[in-house]
Amino acid sequence: MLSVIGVSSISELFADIPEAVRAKAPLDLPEGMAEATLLQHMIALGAKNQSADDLVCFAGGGAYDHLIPTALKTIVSRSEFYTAYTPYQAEISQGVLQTIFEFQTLLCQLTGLDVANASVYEGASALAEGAIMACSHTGRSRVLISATCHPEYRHVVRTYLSHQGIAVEEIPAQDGALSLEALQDMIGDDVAGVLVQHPNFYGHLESVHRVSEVVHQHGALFVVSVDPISLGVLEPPGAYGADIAVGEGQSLGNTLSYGGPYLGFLVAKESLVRRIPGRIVGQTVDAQGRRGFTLTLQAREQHIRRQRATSNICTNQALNALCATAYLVLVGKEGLREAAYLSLQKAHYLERELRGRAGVRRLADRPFFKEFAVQTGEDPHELDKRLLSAGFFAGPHFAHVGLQPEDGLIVCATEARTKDEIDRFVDVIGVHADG
Amino acid sequence: MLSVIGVSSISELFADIPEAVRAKAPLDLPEGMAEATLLQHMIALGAKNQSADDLVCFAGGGAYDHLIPTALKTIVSRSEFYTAYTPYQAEISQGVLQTIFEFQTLLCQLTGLDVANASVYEGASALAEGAIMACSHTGRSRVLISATCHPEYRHVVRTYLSHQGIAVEEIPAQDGALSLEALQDMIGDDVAGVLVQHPNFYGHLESVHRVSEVVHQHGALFVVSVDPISLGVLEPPGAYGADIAVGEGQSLGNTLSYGGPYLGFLVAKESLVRRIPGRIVGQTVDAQGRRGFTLTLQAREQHIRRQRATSNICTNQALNALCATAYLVLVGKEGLREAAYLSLQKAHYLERELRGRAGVRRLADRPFFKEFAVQTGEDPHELDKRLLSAGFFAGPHFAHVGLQPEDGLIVCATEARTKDEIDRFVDVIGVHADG
Amino acid sequence: MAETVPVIFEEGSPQRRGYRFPKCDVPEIPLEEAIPTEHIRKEPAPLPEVSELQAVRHFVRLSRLNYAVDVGFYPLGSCTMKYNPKVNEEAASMPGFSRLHPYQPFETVQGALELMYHLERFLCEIAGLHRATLQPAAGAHGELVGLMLMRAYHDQKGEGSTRRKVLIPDAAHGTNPASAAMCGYQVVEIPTDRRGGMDLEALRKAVGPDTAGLMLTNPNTLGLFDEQIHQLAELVHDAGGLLYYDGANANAILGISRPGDMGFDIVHFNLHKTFSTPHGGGGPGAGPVAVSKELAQFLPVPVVDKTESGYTLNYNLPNTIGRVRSFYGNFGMLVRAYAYIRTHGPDGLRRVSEHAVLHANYLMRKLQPYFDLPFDRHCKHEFVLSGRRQKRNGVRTLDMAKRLLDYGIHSPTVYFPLIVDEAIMIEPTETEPIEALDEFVEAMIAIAQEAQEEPERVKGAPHHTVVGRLDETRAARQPVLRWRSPDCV
Amino acid sequence: MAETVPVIFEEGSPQRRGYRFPKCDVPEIPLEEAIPTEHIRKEPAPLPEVSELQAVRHFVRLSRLNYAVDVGFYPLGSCTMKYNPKVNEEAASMPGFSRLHPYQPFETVQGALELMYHLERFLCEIAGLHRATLQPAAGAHGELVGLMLMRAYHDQKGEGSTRRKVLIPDAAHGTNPASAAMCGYQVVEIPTDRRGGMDLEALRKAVGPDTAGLMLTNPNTLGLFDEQIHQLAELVHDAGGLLYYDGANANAILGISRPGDMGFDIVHFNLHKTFSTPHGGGGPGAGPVAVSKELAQFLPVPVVDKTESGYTLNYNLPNTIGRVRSFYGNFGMLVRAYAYIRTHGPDGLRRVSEHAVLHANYLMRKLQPYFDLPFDRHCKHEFVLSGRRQKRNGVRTLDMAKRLLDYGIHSPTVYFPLIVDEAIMIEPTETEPIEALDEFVEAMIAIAQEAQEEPERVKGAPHHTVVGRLDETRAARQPVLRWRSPDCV
Ligand SMILES: Cc1ncc(COP(=O)(O)O)c(C=O)c1O
Ligand SMILES: Cc1ncc(COP(=O)(O)O)c(C=O)c1O
Repeated sequence: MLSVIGVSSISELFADIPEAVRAKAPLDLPEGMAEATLLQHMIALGAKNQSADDLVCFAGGGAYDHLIPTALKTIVSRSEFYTAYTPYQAEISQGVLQTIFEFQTLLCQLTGLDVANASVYEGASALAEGAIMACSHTGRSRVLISATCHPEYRHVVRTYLSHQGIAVEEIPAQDGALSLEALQDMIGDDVAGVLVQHPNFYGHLESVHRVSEVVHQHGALFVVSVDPISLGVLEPPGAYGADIAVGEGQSLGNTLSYGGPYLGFLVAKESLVRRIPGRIVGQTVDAQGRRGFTLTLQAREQHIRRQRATSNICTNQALNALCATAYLVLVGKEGLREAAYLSLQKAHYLERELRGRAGVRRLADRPFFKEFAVQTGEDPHELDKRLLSAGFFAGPHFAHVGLQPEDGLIVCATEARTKDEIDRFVDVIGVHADG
Repeated sequence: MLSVIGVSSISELFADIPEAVRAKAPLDLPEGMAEATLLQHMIALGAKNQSADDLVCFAGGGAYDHLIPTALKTIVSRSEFYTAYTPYQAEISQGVLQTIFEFQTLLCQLTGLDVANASVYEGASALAEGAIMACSHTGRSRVLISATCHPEYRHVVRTYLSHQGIAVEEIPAQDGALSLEALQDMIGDDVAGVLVQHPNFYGHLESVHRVSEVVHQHGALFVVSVDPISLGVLEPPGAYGADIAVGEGQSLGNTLSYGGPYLGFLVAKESLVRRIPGRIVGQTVDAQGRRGFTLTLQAREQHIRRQRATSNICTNQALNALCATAYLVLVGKEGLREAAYLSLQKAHYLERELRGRAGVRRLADRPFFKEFAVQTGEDPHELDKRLLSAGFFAGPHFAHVGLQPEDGLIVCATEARTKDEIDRFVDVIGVHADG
Repeated sequence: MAETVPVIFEEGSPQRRGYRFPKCDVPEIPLEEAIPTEHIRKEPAPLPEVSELQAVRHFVRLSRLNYAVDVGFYPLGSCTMKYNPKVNEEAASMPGFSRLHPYQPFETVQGALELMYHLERFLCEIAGLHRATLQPAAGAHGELVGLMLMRAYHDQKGEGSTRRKVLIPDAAHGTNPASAAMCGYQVVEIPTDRRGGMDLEALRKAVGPDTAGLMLTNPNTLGLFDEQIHQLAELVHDAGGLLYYDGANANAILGISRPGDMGFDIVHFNLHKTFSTPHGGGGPGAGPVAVSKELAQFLPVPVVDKTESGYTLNYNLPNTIGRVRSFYGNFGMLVRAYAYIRTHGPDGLRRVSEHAVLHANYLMRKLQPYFDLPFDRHCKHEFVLSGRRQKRNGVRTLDMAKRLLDYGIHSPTVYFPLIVDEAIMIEPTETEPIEALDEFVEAMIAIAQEAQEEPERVKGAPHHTVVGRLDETRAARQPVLRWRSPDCV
Repeated sequence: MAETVPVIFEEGSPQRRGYRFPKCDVPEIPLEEAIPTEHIRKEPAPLPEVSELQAVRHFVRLSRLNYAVDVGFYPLGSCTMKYNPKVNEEAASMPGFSRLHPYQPFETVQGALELMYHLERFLCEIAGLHRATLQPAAGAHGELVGLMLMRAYHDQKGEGSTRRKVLIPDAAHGTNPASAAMCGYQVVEIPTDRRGGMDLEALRKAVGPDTAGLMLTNPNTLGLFDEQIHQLAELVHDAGGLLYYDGANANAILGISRPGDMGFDIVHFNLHKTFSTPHGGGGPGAGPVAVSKELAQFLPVPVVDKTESGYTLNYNLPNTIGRVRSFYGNFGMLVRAYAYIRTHGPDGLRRVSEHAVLHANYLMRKLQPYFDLPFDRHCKHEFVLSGRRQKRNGVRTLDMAKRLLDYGIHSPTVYFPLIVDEAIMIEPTETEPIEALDEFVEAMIAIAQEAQEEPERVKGAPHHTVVGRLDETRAARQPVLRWRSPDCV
């Protein structure tokens, strides 16, 4: 190759890099490893963790241990999905494009809304993007967010929006749910959008129908963050008038993977389509009239619109969206309902079994879906130790996510938990440390 | 569908099964399980085993813990390879057909012989098939097999051949290798073939060059069973005049899997091609002259020739052969040499470290490749217990495979063993139980 | 996008490699010190030299030239190309199963032995028999074992040298006579009667003191249940022979009829057919053999036993036929079949057969107007059409099979069984949705029509595959069975 | 064999399912008891109803319509479509990594935190900077974080409200200005000079007390190393601004030149480009951001710290910009990148860049005779041709891109950077064998020739793909963004 290029060594190709900025020494990194040595190393590192295979997971808070059909792996690990780039060349990317089109459709079916994008990074930034959409659509720059939203989501929304000069105000909670009175007090015709999580961070259902009315009375948009599994039994956002539904899609066939990669989804009413961030796939035809799929409405996007794009997002979470697509296709209509129904039953059984136990009491007595907040009366570290030694963990601790009370804890049971696991868990968490 | 068929229930379709032979009751089997429950069950069952991940494997005897490149899984798990049937329809089976053609070529390259089949069941039946070929080719019905062959292989050869009226006689061993004198005494012009394993069951090299001379002086065929990894450093059978090389292909990228599925391979001189059992793929062209591959020389096979076929084999071990193909392609020319070289070095280091240790002594002081036989002076069960509690196993014990002495044991070290593992193993096995 | 792929030996260049081994961490000795020079390889094997990317890309591209159950409908009669549930793969690949060495101490493989023990019990229950060996690697291997057991039985009775004949229907699969021959038996072919069953009269004539046994599939290779099974069994048993059941067609009878109850003494199952283990492009399979109480003593060693101190491998069967393979069977396939049976349970297994039979009858009736149907009865899990009618236009079954590939569907089994002229043997399996069945019907009808209207189009098929119809004659006459470097040719 | 596949909603039928959940093993309560009726879904979501076979077959068939690195050469400039080593997948899928809940107690995730801690160190070393956040989910996300850090820095200095402008080259990727806008900045475009570097004079004019910073890729999007980097940095720094390094092109400089040494204060890496994590058809990625010591105080929370009692997540950064996502990053991608760095080591990484650059220059020189090369200098890991010459025959770059698909090769990036007319941006990466490069060269030359001799053939391309060139205008004008049941339309 060198002779074709007309140089005598590779280093000549770097001759234009000024001496001053050239690396003086090799990088100070550990020496390379053969594959087998690397695997040994990774196994050793992995063994320093205790996974949800080693411990029984009663944690929630935005990442859930739902069952994943095995066939999903066969689907997702197809090299053609796994090692493809963004489908810029539609004619040799119909596989990825059609799966995204199916993803968009499935999300519309789930949420009862009209148009979905191909995914954003994760649930929290999805909520921020939703808020930004509300602002650009209404031309207003004040956003209300319920204090019952996941604290990390609230934090992300604040971070994103403050840089755009959008004021974010929190609607206080009352008894573990958004205070409707406060909402009514705070809302005005300068509010672009109201952001609510349903079920909320504490697991509780919110009065979404009422919120929707209030919000729309003021010409604002109602942005709701939902758990997609919950939509197996809960009313879809479209049914209570939400304008934008966003959420974390991890539950749909994605591994826990210590918090990522997951996927944010974003579904909106038709009228908002040109405000949507990120990629969207549309159906079209070729010259012979054959159906095909392609990236579309790209005038919204950064590579066309640059600083005037709806968002800066480029690479998204396509493979995670494929997991979600494969999950929804595999479990299907009846299966999604079951996943939701079973999770609800398990969580409610857990809650019933905990009633009257000394160790814990619920934070508020409200309808919930698959998780709920409790007060443990115990130091979080001490509690963790007790749980771990019995083979369990739960969470998040309120302390971990900056909430009060200090001894607050989320406990969650999905359809993956068995009665036996729940019973044993109750016997550990349900007693006082000193009892 | 029932109406198309013109019946009113599925059971009508079974009406022709006489009452007397119809099942009276449901099968007495455990009730069906949902996927997640099954997985829990399988995990629990698997946890009753301690695998070569949990224990360090120093066992050999025909199944070896060699390294497997990770990329192999990506290749082999392609649905199109995994869930295809035998490539009867060549035009939509070029993937499988070409990989078999490549497998055949790789085996020829490894062994220095001319023509290979697409695999047989495993190493022992491959040896039996080789012996049958020798008989049909020579028209003779007496076969000599070295007593240094794997005892299970000898047993299989006896079982197969006795049903065909072929006499199988064992050439006795001397000091852990075939006795050339005995061979010379036993051989005659009625001998169809001589079967030798090289390296033999005890890990030792055999005098294959001399055997080859003797065998051919009598117009018999020399059938050698080889460890394919050993061919990274050892002379190929073609170079010392073997007529047929067979062997167990597990080492080439196949998991240990408690003894199967593995693959037998069989490679022969050109002149024997029409005696070869099982499937063979050949290259040909279509009407436009494009190269393509197809099953060929089928007149040898059962579905054409029925009772006059070269063998009854139909389904073989195609996917395992694909593993072997992918393995050889991935490690390549230099890699195979390294696998052999490293195995040899590790095994010889182990042997050196064991020298003069109280616990074990070698059965014979002969050149060996990656395993060797020792006498432990200890009850096999007791020894196993000691090894296990230190996290090791070795084997087979001679007792397990019906050999003498009772305290004989095969120990093996492949390139997958580290110095640290070997040192620790030596410290356990190298001392007397009571020392 | 699917194009032919160079043979791997045409790719790569010196020094390239797809895998790097760890460096040697023990003190090295010169090779010559360990190995006498005459034994040292002079030239390395000329294996490919490609990178991991090249290796992966090579095989991925090749795979894309291949059809498979995961790609489409696979109505290959007699092969039971059902869907292979992915959970079985997950189970088999658990290190607790896939990383067991066959010579580990028994106490470290109790889970594996327990699984084998129970699988044997399950298969015996399904077969209606007493004990089983899990060792055979495929159906034909099972046949060989079964016939050896038959011979051992007669040997024990002192009749081994007189009972030299095995009776086999003319419609039988080729492995049946081939296995009989490998076991040293003479094959006597029994014709099929007009209802598609065994010709009872012919059997009566054939059976006698030289009869070792009868090999039968039921439903047979025409997909028909032989209703006279009891009479057949009686005839053979009365003559002192045994009945062997080729279980390739067991997908029709799970929980519905047990071979043992039909009178069979020896049964093999193809786990890679009935019990959904994937076919892997030609294998691996597994062909466990179940037998009656009387025959259990002859089973190959070892068998899995349950003892006080746990599960163990028992080598102590004095009357064993011996060994037919190393180790204990295609264990990985046993894990998958076990998982399959546990998933389905008794009801699920029965449903498997019911739907397999339903689907076959549906297809048969849909296609009956367009093709000759030699035996017009309810079929079981498969049925056989004849291409006779199309042959009149010069279109042979092979042509139609190839044409079907253009429709994106794998062809049925053709020219088997041999007793049906231009046979087309169709087995849809229970796992196919009706959409796939209907698509197949449409394609077959279209082809029947083409055979009439554009016979040349069918005869020149396939037209849309990566290569056209291959010259099989040339492949056999001028065999090229390995790649050779152009320098060497 | 590759044919279009029905949309999944066009398959299936009522009651079918591809997965069975375990039965409920706890006492059940009526739904209405748990959930107020107004919250209960009235109609189930009309999701597909297909079997596992149908689901698998659907996606397998779809996958066969798709190109990928594992299928062929992917010279997509700016995207670094290198091979993704399979061992990284193996590592990431170990339960010890893939089955960790983000809220597990720290003592149960020490391995994960250790990995993150070291990966941060490695990336800082490669960047020549001090600390890093691993949280951003992609390059653009990293840019946003980086710009927020920039703003926090100026805010702290009390200049936040005056420094409102971010300078960005006209050749920059679209995410750069979009990220600046999302961070509330005004974008000032700086032109490119005739050597393909930043126009120093223009920069001098643009820079000032309102400058927050400069965003740059180096090598830039023309694949050229900006030799004036020191002067550029000085100019910006002297004016009180910061330098942001868009690491999308870091594949050219590993171990060769460190952004920190070039004068950059903030750097993002695209782990899905430079560090080989697979692209998954559009993501996930990961865009860690490394910063100078001075900026570390502003990093998003949490950061991974090493303490006496082990690794921990530190939320206590008083000056943090806040949070930009939930949890801690695209951890699975971090595992893969970590494995990649450990596999390669310092020498291996340097070799990566050397060969990436070698390959690009080889292609550039091979293609130079046939296409316009706007900047004729040694390129780095990629280079940009112009289709100007072919445009004269009415053949546009888009046409040639589509025609390349007929040759079985993915097209380069086209029409980017915007400053090159009919741009063709080619990045071969270091993992491609020379055979692939040569095949690409041949195809490109053939197309250049076709453009001259049979322009219509090129303009009508692609001809051999499963669908022809798609009507993008129609897609945008009459958007169909979801499937609808025919009954509803
Ligand atoms: C009826 C019948 N018998 C026996 C066999 C042989 O089984 P195997 O291929 O597993 O050896 C087959 C396989 O196709 C068959 O269809
Ligand atoms: C130069 C450049 N900058 C930024 C980006 C954005 O990175 P990402 O897609 O990871 O968000 C890209 C991606 O293509 C790029 O090429």
